[in-house]
Amino acid sequence: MTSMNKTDMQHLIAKRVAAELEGPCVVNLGIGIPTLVAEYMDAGNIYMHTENGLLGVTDVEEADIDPNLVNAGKLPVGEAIGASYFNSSDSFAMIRGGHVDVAILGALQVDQIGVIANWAVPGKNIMGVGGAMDLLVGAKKVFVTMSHTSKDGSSKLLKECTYPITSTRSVDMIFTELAVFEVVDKQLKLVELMPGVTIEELRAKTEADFIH
Amino acid sequence: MTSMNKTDMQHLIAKRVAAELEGPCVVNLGIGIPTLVAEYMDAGNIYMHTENGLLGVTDVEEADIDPNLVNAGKLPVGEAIGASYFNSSDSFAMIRGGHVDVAILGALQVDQIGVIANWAVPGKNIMGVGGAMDLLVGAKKVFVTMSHTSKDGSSKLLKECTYPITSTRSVDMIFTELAVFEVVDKQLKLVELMPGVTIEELRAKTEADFIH
Amino acid sequence: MSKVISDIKDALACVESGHTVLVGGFGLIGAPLSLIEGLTEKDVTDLTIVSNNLGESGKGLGILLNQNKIKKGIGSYFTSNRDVGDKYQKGEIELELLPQGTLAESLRAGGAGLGGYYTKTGVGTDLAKGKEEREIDGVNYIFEKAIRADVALIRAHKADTLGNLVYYKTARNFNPLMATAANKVIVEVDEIVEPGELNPEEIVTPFLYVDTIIKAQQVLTKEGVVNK
Amino acid sequence: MSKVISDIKDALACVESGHTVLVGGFGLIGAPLSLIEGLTEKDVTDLTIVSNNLGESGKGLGILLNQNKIKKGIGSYFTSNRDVGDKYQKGEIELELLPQGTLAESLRAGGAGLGGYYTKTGVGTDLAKGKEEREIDGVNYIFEKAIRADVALIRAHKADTLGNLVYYKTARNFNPLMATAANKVIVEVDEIVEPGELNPEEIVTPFLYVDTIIKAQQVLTKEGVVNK
Repeated sequence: MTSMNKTDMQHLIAKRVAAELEGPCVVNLGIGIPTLVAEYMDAGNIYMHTENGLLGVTDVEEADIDPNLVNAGKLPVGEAIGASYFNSSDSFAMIRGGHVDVAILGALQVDQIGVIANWAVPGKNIMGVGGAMDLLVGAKKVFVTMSHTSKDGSSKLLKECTYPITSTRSVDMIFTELAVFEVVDKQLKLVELMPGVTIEELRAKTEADFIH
Repeated sequence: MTSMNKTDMQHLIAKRVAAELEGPCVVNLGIGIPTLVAEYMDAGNIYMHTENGLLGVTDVEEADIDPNLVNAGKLPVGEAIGASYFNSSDSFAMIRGGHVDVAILGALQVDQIGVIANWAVPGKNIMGVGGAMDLLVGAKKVFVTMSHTSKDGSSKLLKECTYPITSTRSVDMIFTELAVFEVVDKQLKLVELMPGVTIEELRAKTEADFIH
Repeated sequence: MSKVISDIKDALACVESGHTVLVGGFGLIGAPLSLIEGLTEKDVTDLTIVSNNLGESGKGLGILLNQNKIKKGIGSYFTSNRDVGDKYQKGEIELELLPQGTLAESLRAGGAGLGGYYTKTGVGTDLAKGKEEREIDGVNYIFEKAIRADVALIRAHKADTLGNLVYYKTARNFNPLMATAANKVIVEVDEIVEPGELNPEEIVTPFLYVDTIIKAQQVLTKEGVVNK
Repeated sequence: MSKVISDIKDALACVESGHTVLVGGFGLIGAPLSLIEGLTEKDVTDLTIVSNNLGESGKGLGILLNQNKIKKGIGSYFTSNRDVGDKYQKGEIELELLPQGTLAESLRAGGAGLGGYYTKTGVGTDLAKGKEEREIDGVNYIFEKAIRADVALIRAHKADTLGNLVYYKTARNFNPLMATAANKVIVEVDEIVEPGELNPEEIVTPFLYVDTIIKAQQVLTKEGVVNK
């Protein structure tokens, strides 16, 4: 793979995830790369849920920003036609109760059965979890987006997570700038290499076992 | 006590209960005598809750009857100024969570610590309970209204209930056509005799022990 | 594919023998009268019906009962239909009686992905028999399990074509809860409108809960149930 | 006696040292900014604050934190205020971290008179440590206790003088839940109207939950928090 700046890499991943979404469906987008997915989705057929209490999230023009209308990242958003507002327990009832089709989340680590760690780092105070654990147990499908490696070049797809896990549930798909994986029978299965990536490069940069 | 027809007796009790209600408060009225209490209440200061999903119940004129606007007895009611509608779980959250000030209920039997039986008769199929048990555990105060004796003349205030109890919670006050009792420290305490009733008559018609 | 369907038979295609079916309403108020009638015309059996009552004698769910299609009833007030007692006496139907607040709460728990909860309601009564009791902070509670079902048949006032719902007065009752607690949710409504016509702050049931929408063919009036 | 009060000091008279206080909002959105400021000016200590976050560094609940008035924080995302970590490191504050859905559900359970409930959320993670695990119908859940408090400070959009409340867009969040789960509920609102002006079908918090109403003196705008 040729080197790529961070923004391009994130957009590459976001675009690939968007291609995986088949409407009509309800999608919850996490903070970071997942937010970018909205730019590439079929907005007429895919509805966005945000856990702070809105089904039917859209982009908002600068001029229309309302400080009391935000997403889970506290960023300004707009209201789609057919949108509805609800309180936090009703919102998480939707998530936990299995009524959200897809959650797209970032992760710090993924292990080789698809379990992720995305809320805490050992040695640091455990200070925030937000809705991550609820989304993991509740969404019908969970897609993970992340850079394939850490800043030091080490693989974020590991044999076993060294950070505290977010849930015992395996995610369904993993999208990085190098490859797309599905989790099948508690195994990572390579679905495709991203443009310009060789299987050798992927193997070199991946600690986790995977099949293809 | 001079003999009295059933309707007069029910109204006598209902009027006496109404005098005990101090607004502002939220009251849930059961079926039977409790329904009549509404006729004697200070409607400007006492708000009625019905467990099928309305806070702010009023009377309704024949001409204004709406088949989709009823109380827990499925009788047509009206909507007070400041009323609100909610679903059944929100309605019982209000009841169970201690947000309703007074529940006024009928009873089949009351024992001498104030525990009531009002939902089932031994030997018959146990077929219905409705909101009775929820109101008993949840309302801040529970007032019971009933005729003092059964059709056969036997006391409905018993040393112990012979019918299945509705809750282990003691009610707060009991109103019959003969007397008004308070439950204090798990004892029935006579508050007053109804007009024309003597203490001897009350004792003769009451199996339960009471103090005064 | 549109959620709006015109034929009740098509709407009820997903109901199969042996299914657990939630049916909204408090008596006839807020009950999905057209869908219930549709069910009486469908060849299904061994249903478990979760509803506050099982209709009245020979009316609504009462017809289904008399057709021997109901294996079990879960509700809070079967007293409204004397046929239920007769069937129960003959061992032709199982019944599970729950306090009304427990019925509502168990449906909500099912819809919200909870396994169960502890309620004060019923502690020390015959309805607590066989249920786990537990003291929490000095108060006694019993454990109640969440309820989930295969299908929910509910009634709302208006739907937009996406499936957002609003209700009407005390016809709301169990309907919004049942909308959350079944694999398939079929709603009959008085009126179908375009997305955007319902105020986002007023929508009671967001569209992600609703699978199928039909226009109600029966309406409750002062004079009783009438065909539209 | 009217529920509408004009002086924030009077509104907060019921808050005492050692109290558990629910504070609405998701960050600053829907937070009772005027009541929080009132609390920073009140001489109370040893508070347990239940809120999604503890404000930001030196802002909102962050001021209360820096005044050492908070003994314990219960929330889902303290990361938004770096001072919380520093205080925690020094042992100056206790923290209880809950998943956001669990925080919301525990408040609802407290308001609904439930003792606790079983949720899938958190099973097998560090946040489940010390919590009872239970299998129900083949699925693992953990037990979470209901939350109740002495006082709730919340924000709504409009109140009528009876205390009925409606909210505004995503400023709704935890506020309606907190309104149900405290002995005293104090709400600040943008606008106070007469009974009858709010549509009975749209009221989110019925008046029986609300004790005291004040007009908000601080408003969140695009430019940040401004005094009215």
